[in-house]
Amino acid sequence: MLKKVLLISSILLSVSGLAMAADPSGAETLAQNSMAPIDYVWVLVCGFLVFFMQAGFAMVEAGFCRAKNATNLMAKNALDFIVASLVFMAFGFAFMMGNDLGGFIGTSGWFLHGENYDVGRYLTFFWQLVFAGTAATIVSGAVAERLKFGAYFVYSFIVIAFIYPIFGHWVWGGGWLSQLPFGAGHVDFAGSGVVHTVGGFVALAGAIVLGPRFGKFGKDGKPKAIPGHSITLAALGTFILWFGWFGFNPGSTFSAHQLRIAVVAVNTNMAAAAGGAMAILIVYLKTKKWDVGMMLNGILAGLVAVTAPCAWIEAWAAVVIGLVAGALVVMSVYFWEGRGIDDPVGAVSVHGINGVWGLISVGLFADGTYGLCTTSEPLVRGLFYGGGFDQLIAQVIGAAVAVTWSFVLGFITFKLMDKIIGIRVTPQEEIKGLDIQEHGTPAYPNFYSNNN
Amino acid sequence: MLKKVLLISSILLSVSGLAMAADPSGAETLAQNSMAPIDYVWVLVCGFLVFFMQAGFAMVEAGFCRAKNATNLMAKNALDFIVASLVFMAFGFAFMMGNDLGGFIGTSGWFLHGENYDVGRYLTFFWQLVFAGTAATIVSGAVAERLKFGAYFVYSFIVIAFIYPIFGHWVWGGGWLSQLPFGAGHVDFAGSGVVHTVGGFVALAGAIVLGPRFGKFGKDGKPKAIPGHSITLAALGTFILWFGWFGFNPGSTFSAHQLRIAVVAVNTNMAAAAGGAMAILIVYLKTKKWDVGMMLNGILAGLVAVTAPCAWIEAWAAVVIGLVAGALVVMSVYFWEGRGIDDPVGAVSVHGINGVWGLISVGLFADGTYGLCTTSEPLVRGLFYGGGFDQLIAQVIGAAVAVTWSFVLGFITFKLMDKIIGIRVTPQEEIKGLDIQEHGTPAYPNFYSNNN
Amino acid sequence: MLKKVLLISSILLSVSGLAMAADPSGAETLAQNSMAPIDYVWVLVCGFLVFFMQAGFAMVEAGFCRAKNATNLMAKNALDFIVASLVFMAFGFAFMMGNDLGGFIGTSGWFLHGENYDVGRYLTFFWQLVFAGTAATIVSGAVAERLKFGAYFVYSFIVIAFIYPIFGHWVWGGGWLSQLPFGAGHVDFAGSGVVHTVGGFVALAGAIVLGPRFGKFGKDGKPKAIPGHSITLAALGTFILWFGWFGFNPGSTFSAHQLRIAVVAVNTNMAAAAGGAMAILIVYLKTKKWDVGMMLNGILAGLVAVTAPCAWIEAWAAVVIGLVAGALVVMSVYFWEGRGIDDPVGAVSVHGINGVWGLISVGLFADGTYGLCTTSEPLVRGLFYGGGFDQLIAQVIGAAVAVTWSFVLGFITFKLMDKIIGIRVTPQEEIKGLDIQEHGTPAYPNFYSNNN
Amino acid sequence: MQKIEAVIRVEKLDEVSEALEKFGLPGMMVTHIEGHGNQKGVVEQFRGREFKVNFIPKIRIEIIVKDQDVEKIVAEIIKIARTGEIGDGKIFITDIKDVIRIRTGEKGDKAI
Amino acid sequence: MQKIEAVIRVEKLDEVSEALEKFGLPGMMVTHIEGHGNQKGVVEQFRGREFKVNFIPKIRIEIIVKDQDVEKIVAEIIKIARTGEIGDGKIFITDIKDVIRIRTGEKGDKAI
Amino acid sequence: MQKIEAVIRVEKLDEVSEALEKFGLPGMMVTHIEGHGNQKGVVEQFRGREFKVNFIPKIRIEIIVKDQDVEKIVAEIIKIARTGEIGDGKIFITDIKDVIRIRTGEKGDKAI
Ligand SMILES: Nc1ncnc2c1ncn2[C@@H]1O[C@H](COP(=O)(O)OP(=O)(O)O)[C@@H](O)[C@H]1O
Ligand SMILES: Nc1ncnc2c1ncn2[C@@H]1O[C@H](COP(=O)(O)OP(=O)(O)O)[C@@H](O)[C@H]1O
Ligand SMILES: Nc1ncnc2c1ncn2[C@@H]1O[C@H](COP(=O)(O)OP(=O)(O)O)[C@@H](O)[C@H]1O
Repeated sequence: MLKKVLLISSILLSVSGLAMAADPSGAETLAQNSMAPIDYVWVLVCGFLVFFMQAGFAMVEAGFCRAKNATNLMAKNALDFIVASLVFMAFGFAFMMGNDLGGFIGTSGWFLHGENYDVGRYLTFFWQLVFAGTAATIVSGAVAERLKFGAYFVYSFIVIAFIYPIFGHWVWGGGWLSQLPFGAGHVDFAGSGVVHTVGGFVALAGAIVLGPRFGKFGKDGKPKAIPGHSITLAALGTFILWFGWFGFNPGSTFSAHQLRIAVVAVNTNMAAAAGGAMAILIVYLKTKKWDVGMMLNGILAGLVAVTAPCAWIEAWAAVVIGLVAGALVVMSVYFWEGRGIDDPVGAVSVHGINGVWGLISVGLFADGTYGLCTTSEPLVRGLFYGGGFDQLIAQVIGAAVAVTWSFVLGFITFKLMDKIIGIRVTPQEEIKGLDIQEHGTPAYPNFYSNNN
Repeated sequence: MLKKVLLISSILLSVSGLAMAADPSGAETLAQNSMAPIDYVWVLVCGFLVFFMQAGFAMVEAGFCRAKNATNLMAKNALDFIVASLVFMAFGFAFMMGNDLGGFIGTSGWFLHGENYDVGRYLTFFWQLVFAGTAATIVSGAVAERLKFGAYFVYSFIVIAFIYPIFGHWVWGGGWLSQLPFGAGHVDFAGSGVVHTVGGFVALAGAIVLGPRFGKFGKDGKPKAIPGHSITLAALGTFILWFGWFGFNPGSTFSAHQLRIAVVAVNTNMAAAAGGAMAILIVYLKTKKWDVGMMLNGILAGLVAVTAPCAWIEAWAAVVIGLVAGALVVMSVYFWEGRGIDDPVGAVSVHGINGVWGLISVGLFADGTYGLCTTSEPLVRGLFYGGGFDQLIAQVIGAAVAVTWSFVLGFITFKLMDKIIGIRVTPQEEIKGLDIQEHGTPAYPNFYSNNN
Repeated sequence: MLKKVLLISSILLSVSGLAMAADPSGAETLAQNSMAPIDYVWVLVCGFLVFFMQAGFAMVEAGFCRAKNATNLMAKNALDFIVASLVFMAFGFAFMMGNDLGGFIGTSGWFLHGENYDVGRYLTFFWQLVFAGTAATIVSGAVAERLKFGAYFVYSFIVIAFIYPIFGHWVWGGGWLSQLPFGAGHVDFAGSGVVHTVGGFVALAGAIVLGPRFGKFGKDGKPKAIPGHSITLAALGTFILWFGWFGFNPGSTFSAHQLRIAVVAVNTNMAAAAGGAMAILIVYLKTKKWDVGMMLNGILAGLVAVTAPCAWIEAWAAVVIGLVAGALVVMSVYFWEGRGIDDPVGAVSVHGINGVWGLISVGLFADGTYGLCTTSEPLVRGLFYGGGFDQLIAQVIGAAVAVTWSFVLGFITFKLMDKIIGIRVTPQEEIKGLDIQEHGTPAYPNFYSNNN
Repeated sequence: MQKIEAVIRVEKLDEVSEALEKFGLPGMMVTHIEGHGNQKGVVEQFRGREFKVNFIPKIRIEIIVKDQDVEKIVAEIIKIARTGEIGDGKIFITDIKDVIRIRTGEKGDKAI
Repeated sequence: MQKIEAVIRVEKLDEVSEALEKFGLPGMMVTHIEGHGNQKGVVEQFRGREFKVNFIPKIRIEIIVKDQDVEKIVAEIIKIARTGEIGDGKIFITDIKDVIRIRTGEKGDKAI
Repeated sequence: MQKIEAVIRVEKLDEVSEALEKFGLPGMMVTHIEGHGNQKGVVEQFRGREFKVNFIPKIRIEIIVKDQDVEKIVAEIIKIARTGEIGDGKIFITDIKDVIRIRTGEKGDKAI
């Protein structure tokens, strides 16, 4: 079943004119397709929004962590995009979107050189890069407040060079998962799996290998709260992410000629709202307080979950998917904490768990009105719309592979790093905060903080 | 006079192809109108910017209020968009943009279902939703630091389900105000009235019913300053709002084929600048200090005022409208304070008063070069451009209706809520701050604050 | 050599239809060019992003300065865009883009009036305005924490009315630099020179005339660190700037029909990443700490440097240009400090020095695949691609002129102001902070700060 | 000379300082402390997890007065700071050996 | 009655206050101070420029106790706050003339 | 042993601490307080509304020294902290009963 590959190729072709020799100026591409400008504008503007999610992640993570580690979180969030840019240009992009080798890996396009000096190819690179950067940055939240900065360099490199692009190739680069003989193959519209599940389960591996922060669990093993230093920043970050997600999901049509973008935008929004609503209500029932931190997590959970199905469902389904996501994120946060795993910002619950839920939800709610970035066959249809179990099976397989691949490789990466360079700062440094120890720069030197 | 309705319908038609059966994939819409993609991109991107204004409101309100209520303000600003999304999808959108019933209310499109599963319809919904969310969020500033969180849920519901969409129907949904037999009917390009006047006067009702914050007025009744906790956040929020307004106003053509968008963008910017300049200068003359808070209010006032006229005026008129707005906001802030009404962030002065000014300014400055989202007749022409008093009358009527409708319904809403569930936290809770009492989460636990 | 002028004019013509009489509604422009909407959307959306850079500058400057001056920095950053809007509309735009007089200055378009009431003209104005605002705001960082607010008004006026637009005319308005008889004339794609070098060297003049902040240099003349009050804000600001730069550079094609925008976007990103990487590594080698402040400066340095060449180079060249920029910014920061010049946020090093580097890099790396916002001749070709020294000479001349013009005029401006109105606050006011003295409003009244 | 050191509720500071002003209070130092006493802490929560905060923000005011003024100032503070609820705070009295005014070098009672 | 004023490391606060809790500690005032002693400061840096910070954040706890309780409380604090490294802090003891509970007006030992 | 408690201007802290350093100053505690004395407050404003702030940020330094060192340290502080303008601050001297170094358990003068 090569259909997905062919489809994607034909989209890329029509947009970028890759059939021709490299076209660095864009003149030939425009000559062949006079409607290309609107697609370029759409993809670029959406890509800019996705880039801006880096700021959102930085603010959410800093807000949910303590003031003494805020500089460190800024460093990490800037650095992972820097590493992503350089490494993805060098290898990652080639592994992900290069010429397919046996359904497993891409093999061309190193350093964006030669044939790749082409407007369409650069456009594709830009789009894939901002996604890769997102996957890398997800991890930083789960390993916050205790990972050595040097280890962050190495880990970012490995995620961007191998873990992310190879799995990405399987789903988006024409690899084997996209060609599963069930339904339309494993499908993931904007990356609940490719970006979020992968990021979330590498994050889980990191959190497990690192162990919990000093003081996160009492002597009795009971989890304690370690409040973050700024709800305002966390909320700002969530708004920025919500905003950026309007690039992430609708832009994933990679073409403005898919007017379905309007449906994608609405669905993205509805799931975010539903996720936030559900999360705050559940915690309210439990503690009689309106828990803002959890509401923010719920919003993000809804966004993550709807990322895979957003193009194939109706608005009410987005609401349902979001509500489930909101419930899942709350349960998941308690679940991991209950097992001694410390994820300071809830990255595993938001991205990992709800990434999986998003993939599966495609197999349930896809309503058969839309295809693989095209209005023509094969359309994606799930269980509730008469699609039978086929698509669901493809989704479950894809999800299982995403979880396994990212967790196992993530675990090996962190374990090896720990053996070789040591990944955790000393308890003394952790107590003082990474800002002074690793960076020499407290984030807020003019203010008195209790350094908790 | 059905002209406005017809015009708007024809625009929507050309964009969305509503004449056909529902088109969820967009294939037919594109086939009918090959230029639709650029309009979709324009409307969506502008809609994203309008969404981002939620972050701006959150930052401005938090910055202008005290640290002990910052979590609460984040909660409210996220929550109102959550409620807006869910409720507007369920009822609001149908009341506003559904099939007209007697010029008073829309009656179709519940839950975005059935015929509404259509790319053009979803696009319209998305656009109207981000506007509805703005109207709801305006109120939160005026009732800040003392409203119970539960009451916020209820109030948001009522504004989004009834107050906003019904008035919106009268102006934008083909209702009776748009068909007034004066000038081009009551016109409001991007919502000085529909969004800001309505939001601002519901806010006034809320502030009156709630009463002032503890400590806002001395025993002698003299107003006291209660400084906000972060000028930086307030300024950031203002920049975000200014940025988002470039979606709000230019996007309101609902079509990129209206090249007038360039004029709209310039006018939007000029009024903002003029409003800020006037406000800071006036306060400087009074106190010999360069008052940043008031300058930020002035910028927003200019933006609110130009929202109605922005498509029908020249740049110099935008400057004049902005200058007046900057003066109005300063006077209005002193006016309400002098009457014992406590509006912590100036929402009534910025949105309510300047919304009215914006509506009226159309009747003065509209220069007859542009029509109702179209370059053809009827063009909008005000008093200063030989349009006589006709348009002005239509504007004054619309403004009066907006003020009355929103204030009266807002007042009843808050009064009823107060009777039934009680809307104000206890003085003890107010002193401690809503963050700990309602949410259990101080916004900045690592920092020492004086809890004023 | 009129080619550049003609080319730019023909672009503007095709976009805006200036050949016709003024077209305020856009109807004729659209009739003449049915593809204009996509260009308008592209230019406007990119312009909005450039506007948003104002928020980025505000956050970076505030973050890198002390809490006691944060209100003042917010005031300045809002004010300079206000002044820019009003003054550029009145004079600046006419001087820059009006009918050319002897290659030296533009002479038409005052107050955006008459013939200028035209959609294409307004579009051009909007675009040029957001650039002018950027140039003005660069200076505020270098003169932070000690310049009187009144002086800021005057200086902003002079930069926007004369210094910026006249130089801008020479390069972008058809003036003499664009017609140099070397290579394609002096070229500056998106303003490394016009915006950043000019802003940066006016900043240098300001910093020199003002003298260093109290406490910046010890009695022995050794520079001391004065840490800024929020690394979080500085990082947020950098992310916002990076985001906004995707409007700044790609939007400078002024047309979406130049598919080269994809290449521009990628190059912009790669230089930012490379700049940040180089800066953090260099400082790490020196101090064994991962210096986040310098990394942020490095990112901005990369962005500034790539701004001139971004349309004419390949991605690997952008990486090289960024790496050099990252090294230059570090050396430059130490250099100026070593000479007793106090630039609190590094504006001179980021914008001034790297603006020059960006201009020169065109003469080295331009690869002859793209022309002056067009895919046709003359293509821009530098030394490393067989272009010989011609283009390099044009670039060096332009850079030298930019430095001289802006530094000399900046110096005269600040000196004169100092003589006439006095530009520096008293030492007592400086110690207490400008917030209370000039604005009456501490930025963070709820928090304890050490007022350092 | 003695030092009156009073721990009071945060919201009472303005009232207390206004009242003392009327006495021609010589001067005052205010610090924000975290107190722990009979008053129990608050339960806060973060991302769904509740926790107990044992320290409660309090205001400490310190006033150095002449021996003869101690009693009336203490009485005034008590009058205003008392609510009758647990957590009203305490007053501690200490002897001060000497006071010097930096500006003038005056010593003892004159420096107060 | 005496005041025990102990300067301790920031990270020792929780442990010390838990331990004292078990003694039925009457109350406590906590302030965040910046200390300067034998312990040398840290080198920080900002935008590539290093600088020395001479003051180190410390916690000061103040407890007013009856004369007979001083010794055991001091011993307990030392037990827990000691790490043996420079910077462990010091304890200062002062006489307190009187204590008054604002809520009840009780005085002396009863007010503690 | 005595405690020297000096309230000084915020901007004088660095100079004072440098000067005392030269005396071989044993140690020091610095707190940021809000003071109220002869010096009048500032007028601030927020969104066009002016208001008076009565408390002025001040620095308090506390130094425990041997009896024989009190005088010269007080003199030094005065020398440096004096500007002659209202608001220079005051110095309060108190007796200290005992000092214990946590790290070693040393007591009295040796612990200073
Ligand atoms: N023995 C003590 N030593 C030091 N501080 C004390 C002591 N007792 C009380 N305090 C301070 O006084 C505050 C109020 O005391 P608390 O016991 O809560 O009130 P009440 O005296 O009304 O029962 C405490 O938060 C604490 O800061
Ligand atoms: N003589 C003193 N006066 C005031 N405070 C002191 C004095 N000596 C020490 N301190 C305080 O105690 C803290 C710890 O003292 P330090 O000399 O660093 O430790 P150690 O006693 O273990 O050598 C200092 O940071 C300072 O706040
Ligand atoms: N009697 C006092 N008790 C407590 N603190 C005092 C007293 N007198 C002065 N202070 C402190 O000293 C600071 C400076 O005193 P002030 O009266 O303003 O200066 P001056 O002594 O030069 O007239 C005040 O802000 C206050 O914190």
